[in-house]
Amino acid sequence: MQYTLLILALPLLSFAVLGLVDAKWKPKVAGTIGTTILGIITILSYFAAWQYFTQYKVDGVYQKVIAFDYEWLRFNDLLHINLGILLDPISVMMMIVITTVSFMVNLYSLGYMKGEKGFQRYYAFLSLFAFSMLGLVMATNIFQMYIFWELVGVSSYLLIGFYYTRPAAVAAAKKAFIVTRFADLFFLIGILLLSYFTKTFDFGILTSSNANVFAEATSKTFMGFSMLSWAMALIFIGGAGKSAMFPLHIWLPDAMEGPTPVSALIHAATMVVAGVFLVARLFPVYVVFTPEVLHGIAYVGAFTALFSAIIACVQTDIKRVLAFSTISQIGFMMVGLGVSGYGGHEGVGYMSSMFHLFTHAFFKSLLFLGAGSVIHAVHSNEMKDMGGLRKYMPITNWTFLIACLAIAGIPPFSGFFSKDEILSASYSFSPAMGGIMTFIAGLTAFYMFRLYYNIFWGKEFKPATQSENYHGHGNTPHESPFSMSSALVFLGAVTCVAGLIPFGHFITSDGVPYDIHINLTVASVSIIVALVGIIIATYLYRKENEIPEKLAKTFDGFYKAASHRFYIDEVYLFSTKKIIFNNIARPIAWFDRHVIDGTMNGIASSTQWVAVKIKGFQSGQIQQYAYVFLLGTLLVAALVIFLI
Amino acid sequence: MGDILTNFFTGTVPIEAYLGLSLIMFFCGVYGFLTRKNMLMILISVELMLNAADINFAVFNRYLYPGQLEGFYFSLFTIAIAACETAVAIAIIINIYRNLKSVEVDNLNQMKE
Amino acid sequence: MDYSSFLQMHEEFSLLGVMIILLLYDIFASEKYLKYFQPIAIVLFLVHIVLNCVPRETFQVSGGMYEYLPIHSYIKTFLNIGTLIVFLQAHKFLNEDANRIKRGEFYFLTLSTLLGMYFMISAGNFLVFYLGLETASVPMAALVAFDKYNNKAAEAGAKYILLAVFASSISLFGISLIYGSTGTLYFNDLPALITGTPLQILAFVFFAVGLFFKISLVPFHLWAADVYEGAQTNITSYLSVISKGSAVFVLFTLLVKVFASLITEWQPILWILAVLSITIANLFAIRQKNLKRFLAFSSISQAGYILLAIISGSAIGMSSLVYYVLVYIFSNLAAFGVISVIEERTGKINIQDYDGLYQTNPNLSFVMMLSLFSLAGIPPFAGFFSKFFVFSAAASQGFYVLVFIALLNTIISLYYYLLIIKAMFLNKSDHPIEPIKSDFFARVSFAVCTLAIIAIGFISPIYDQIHLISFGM
Amino acid sequence: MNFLSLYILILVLMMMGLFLSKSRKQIQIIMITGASFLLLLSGALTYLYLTERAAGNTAEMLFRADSVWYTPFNIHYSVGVDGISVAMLMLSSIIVFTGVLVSWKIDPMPKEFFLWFCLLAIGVFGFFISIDLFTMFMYYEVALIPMYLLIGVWGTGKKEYSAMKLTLMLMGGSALLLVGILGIYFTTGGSTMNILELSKLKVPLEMQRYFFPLTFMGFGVLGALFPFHTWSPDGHSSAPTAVSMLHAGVLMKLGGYGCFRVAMFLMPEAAHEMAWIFLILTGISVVYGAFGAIHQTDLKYINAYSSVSHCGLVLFALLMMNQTATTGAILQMVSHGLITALFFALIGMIYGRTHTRDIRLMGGLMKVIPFLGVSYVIAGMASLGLPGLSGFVAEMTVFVGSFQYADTFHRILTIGACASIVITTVYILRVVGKVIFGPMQDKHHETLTDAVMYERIPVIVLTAAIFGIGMFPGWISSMIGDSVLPLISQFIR
Repeated sequence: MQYTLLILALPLLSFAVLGLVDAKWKPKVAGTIGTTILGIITILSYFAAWQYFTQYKVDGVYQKVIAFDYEWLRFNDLLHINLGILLDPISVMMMIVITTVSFMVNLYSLGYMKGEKGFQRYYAFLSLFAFSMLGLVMATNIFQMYIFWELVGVSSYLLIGFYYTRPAAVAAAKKAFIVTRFADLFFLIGILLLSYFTKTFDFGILTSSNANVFAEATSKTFMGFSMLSWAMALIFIGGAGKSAMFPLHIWLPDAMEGPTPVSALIHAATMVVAGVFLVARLFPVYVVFTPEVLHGIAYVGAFTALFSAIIACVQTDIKRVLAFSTISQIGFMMVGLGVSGYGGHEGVGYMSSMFHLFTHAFFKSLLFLGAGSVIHAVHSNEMKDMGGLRKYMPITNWTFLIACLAIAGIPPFSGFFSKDEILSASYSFSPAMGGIMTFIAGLTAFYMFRLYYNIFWGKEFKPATQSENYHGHGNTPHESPFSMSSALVFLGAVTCVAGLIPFGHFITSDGVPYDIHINLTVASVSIIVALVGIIIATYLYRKENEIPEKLAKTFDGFYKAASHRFYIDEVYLFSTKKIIFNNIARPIAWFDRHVIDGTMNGIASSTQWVAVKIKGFQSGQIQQYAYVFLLGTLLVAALVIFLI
Repeated sequence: MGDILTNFFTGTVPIEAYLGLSLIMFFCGVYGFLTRKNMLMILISVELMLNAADINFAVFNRYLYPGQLEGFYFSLFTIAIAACETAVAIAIIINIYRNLKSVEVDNLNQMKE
Repeated sequence: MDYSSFLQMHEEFSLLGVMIILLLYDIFASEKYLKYFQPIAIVLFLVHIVLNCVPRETFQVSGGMYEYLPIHSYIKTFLNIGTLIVFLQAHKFLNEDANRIKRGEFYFLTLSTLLGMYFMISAGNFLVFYLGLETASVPMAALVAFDKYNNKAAEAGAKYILLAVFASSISLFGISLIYGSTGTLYFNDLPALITGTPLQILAFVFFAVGLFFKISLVPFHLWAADVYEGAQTNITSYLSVISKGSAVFVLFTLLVKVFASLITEWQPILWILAVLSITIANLFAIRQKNLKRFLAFSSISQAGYILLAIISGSAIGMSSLVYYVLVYIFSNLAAFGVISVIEERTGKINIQDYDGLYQTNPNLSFVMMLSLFSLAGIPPFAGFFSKFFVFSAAASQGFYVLVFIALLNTIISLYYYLLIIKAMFLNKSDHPIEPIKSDFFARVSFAVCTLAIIAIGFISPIYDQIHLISFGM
Repeated sequence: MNFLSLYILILVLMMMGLFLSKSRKQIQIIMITGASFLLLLSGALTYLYLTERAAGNTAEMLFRADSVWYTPFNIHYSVGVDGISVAMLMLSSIIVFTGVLVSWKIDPMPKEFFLWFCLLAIGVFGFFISIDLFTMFMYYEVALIPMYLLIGVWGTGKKEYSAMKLTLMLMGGSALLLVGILGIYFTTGGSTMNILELSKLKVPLEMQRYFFPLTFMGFGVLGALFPFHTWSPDGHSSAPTAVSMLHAGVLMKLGGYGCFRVAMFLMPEAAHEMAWIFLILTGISVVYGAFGAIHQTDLKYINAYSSVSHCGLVLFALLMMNQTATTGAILQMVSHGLITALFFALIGMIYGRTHTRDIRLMGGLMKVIPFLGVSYVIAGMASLGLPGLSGFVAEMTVFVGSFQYADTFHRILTIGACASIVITTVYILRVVGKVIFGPMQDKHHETLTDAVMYERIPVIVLTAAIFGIGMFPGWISSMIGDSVLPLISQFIR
């Protein structure tokens, strides 16, 4: 399946071409090239997926296929970075997700970004992102993954900072990059640690569940945990950074400063789930050798999911609501992985997590694109500038509603199926976990519908209050152009049907197909909870009324804390600005200038000082000269006679 | 005490006496060089030092190495050289006198540090 | 006694011949021919150099009073070359109206000091050595006070003669004690008789300070700066280069030939003096405003570096010393040449007068820069090689700490050399020295020096030859 | 005549040509021709080297030439290259070439500038082709002195102070170094100055204990070893662009190269014994330099501190003393050389337009000078170790190599060094965010013009090299790695 190399090469080519020609080509040409290439690789990846799932099943198990392999950099006899293409169920699944969503976003952006300065650059970056993300999921070894991991980080940086003249965008881009890079540091150390003990980067060896490979790593312990646990925990921190797990989630809400399609692509559907993908990729290691880390992942995921769901309930910026919702949903995926066992029914968590990743990618990008469409129409991100838009933008309204229903977990939309599996896996892990997750699912339904009503229902739209964020030309909102709405419609369609895919036939923890059985108890509970959430939201927000404000007043402290995102950003700001910048960097700069440099200057000036002090020797008096002369003679004589 | 007196008048003078003399002369010269303010006096002090060395040569030759003449010759040459030095020195001192109207050594401190 | 052996003293006789011819020419030539005096003097001297530059077999004259070694040819030739350069640079100075009448004296005095140095170098007996020493220093005093209407020159002359006599009398006293304790003054006989009794050590120290004075090592250096400042620049350069060069060579030969058995005594002495000289001279040099004083202190510290070669007491030390002297001659004379040219024309001698010199006089600045870099020991200039060899000589005997201290001092020395370079190249001045056209002779000297500074280091045969011969020392 | 000597010959010819040249045009022609020849020569050398190796020549050094220079001290003019030197020569010629273009319109006194520039280049090239201790040291010092005038005359800011400080501190380094070199020479019996032969002899261990630190620190000063790095921020910020490039790009590498080739190679036992001290110092360098850079506001200062950090990483990796780390160190030298040269070139060009280097006074330059802006972002990304650019390859090799020790000491240091990449990210993004992105700070900047042709070429060349190594690191990594092996075996024996 060497042709899969094209899937990687084409976007890179597109990036190189578009990046180099930059403004020399017309925006339309650049956009067309970018979109076309994405279209081609989408088709290619569908074809590859079809070929893979039909041809590479041996003895009922999906094989890992190395479609391409090239030794890129050799460190020593054992360790070398290869660049290659690994095809296995999850990478093929990711490939489909990435290419599809990318293609949709490219298409959508043709309309959304029309007239923006730097349109060509935007498409170049989108291609770069597609390249890096595909490289990430197809990585044959953990170091290749790290390479593309960094590359997606930088594409994210470039895209968030696309409006580079806006300080907020630049700051957000910087924050995103630094936070994820901070996490990547742990990832890197984890890789180093892992590779030191296992002498390999290769996923094929790492995920073979071969105890010999990890013998050394498991036998050595540090602070009560085996080295392997440390390595895997560190690697997870890397994943947590990218996937915005608490407490490394702070960059994601800010990342919404980027163009909305970018948020849809990178910060909802693809890049942010890289952490989930990473854990899934190394799942055999986690589940067999370091279950304690895996449980930790589950707890982190659950907490993050709860935490961000609460915050999402009170945010007023629609993209931030979606961002926190994303964090929360990724928490779900992490929980799915964390509670999973290995193989068969035990491994349902793994399967459901992947399934949720899959469905979430579509409905969340749909939500973002819908939100983008709204923003495009009203030129504002704030809920207070919206309301009653259903009349003006019917397509957006309907697709948004579908997505909301999907994320709330209402059958038959896709979200229901995947979320339900996660819930049942959680229940089988521990009832408490299941309960919490069900509660969060209810919260999800509530805040999504709060969002939905605030945008499309509620108070009537008044164009006067718009803020001139992007363009400054705004009349009555109107439905988006065809390129945008077609993407919405397509994604909406996918959202409707994706849940019906027999996912377990393709992706399971051990590669053996498995039939999904919907646990009716869990399903009915979750549906009821979701409906309750929706009903409360309907009650509160469908029409403009006083209740939400009253509620906010009643829980004043909590409300404030939640709307300030529980002050996590402030904590970070404090620790970076106050502690690191003021108490480390500034003292070091001072130390360097005054102590070290001062020492060097001090040596020089003390030399000068001595030079001034001894000038009296040269008095100009012959007799004093003779005196010194004589003294010198006698001293020298005394020295050699008596001392030596 | 008696012996010394007797020797002093009748016997040979011991070498120590000559060496003592030359040492005293030498350090008188040094002392003079370091303390006198008149340049001519300084010059004379230097002559004392040179002559102290001359005495040494002569005495060593006479007392320790009587078969040789090296020391004596050395003294002779030294005397000649001392004369040359004095001549040049006095010429320069005269020059200084011409310029400064003084031969006080303290005035020679235009250049220092 | 075979008087024909005296005739083997080619160098001395040839120099004496040059002196006498010049003297007679100066006295008897008519005004018409006198204007050719300087060219003739230079040509004659050049002939003298060429005739005497080839080393011969070792020989002794007068029962060992005078002893010739092949290396002497080299050191004498190097001193000759230095003197020639001084003559070339002094051309303008001697053609001034006030000095024209005295130029015969200048040559005669200079050459007699050179003759004294010859005898010092080739001496085989303390008597000859002492005579040479005095012949080298007494006319020097006259030279220092050459300009008789100049207060400073007179003061410098007085300082020089008085202190020189003071030093030489101490030295003489030392020689007398050596004679007293050994009974001989022949260098060849002395090593067997010097056994290291306290008296001999004392005698040695007394004797050696006379040479230390000439080399101007700290603390016997105090005269140097004043005398250098007071004397006319060309004479200063002669004093600082030729006189010093001969003295270090002689110190070395005496130490290894005569006082070899006192090596445990003189090595620590030299160690201390080297450290003192380099460090203190450097510290003084930092604050000097007057370039001549500045170079005085710089040359004191250079003398300290030369001690590193002497302290090794080995053949490597000897060859690196001679090589160092050779390089030092060119480097220092180039610097003094520039200073003298500028002083002759403008009377400016302070470092800040040199601000912006490069803008007006690029060539002079260039020569000055080369010489300063060479003095600082910066490659690819000759000074780097000579310094390296000197350090090697010391290191070969295990004096790593000394080498280290000396090297640390090169930082200070680089600092003050850079101060001048900074003045010339970096600083801006409202009244820079106007463009100067130097005379032909000076330019020849600059060309020679520049060429030598650049090329000597790369032409390894020069060092190899010196090394070959110094093994026969 | 060995063709390695062509490096020196070309430069000497260039200097002669400059002496004779009359107009700026002639100077430019001489310089660009000569620099192109150097570049071609390096390309040819790399090709010949690789073919020679591929043909199975396993000699430690290729293209050897050896002629006696000073017999008494066994000083030879001895040249030869292995993969490490080839990489460094390639780097040097790229930077010399770009440096010439960057100073295309240097003012005043272009002739003198380029004369000194050539002398500096002679020092650099000579150092890398030499395998004789003496000539190495000589070239090392040759490279130091032109700096004074180059910074002093053509620099900016407090140039005189910086130039003096830089020169004196580096001279101090070479003072330490010379003692070390003499020590090595004489304690091995004073029979050879050739490092290959010296490596077969043995410096007695008790002497190594003195001379190793001296030699290492001597070279370390030039390699910006903490706490001897303070010349770097001042020096680099005051120097004219091309000189900053050459200095940070190549000259600082002389330090690392020397530490490895001389100090560690010839005195492996002491290196083993004392590595921990210097590991701590270099570890401090890495983190400290990065933190130092965070607080700066002058573009060149930021880059200078960043150089301290990155060059610290070079020494750090060398001291890890295994093949991977050492290969990484050499790669890091090459990579940092290219990146920092690009940085300085860009800073120079930006400064030439905005007349300020204070990041607080600039902003949104991407809008008016997109070419420079994009290039700056690329340089920044390379510096913070983005995959696909050379910095990543080098840093990862270093980290993987450094991690091959099981003990806590090495591991903690390595993790600390890894942490520097985060700090690097912070200061790089801070600058990029403030200067290149963001709103316009100064109205006057709105009329700036983007880079012209002679400015674009060096940027493109450097960027291409950075990308080249970053994307296809295999050949250079294996070229270096193979050459490192015989040197490393010295430590293992």
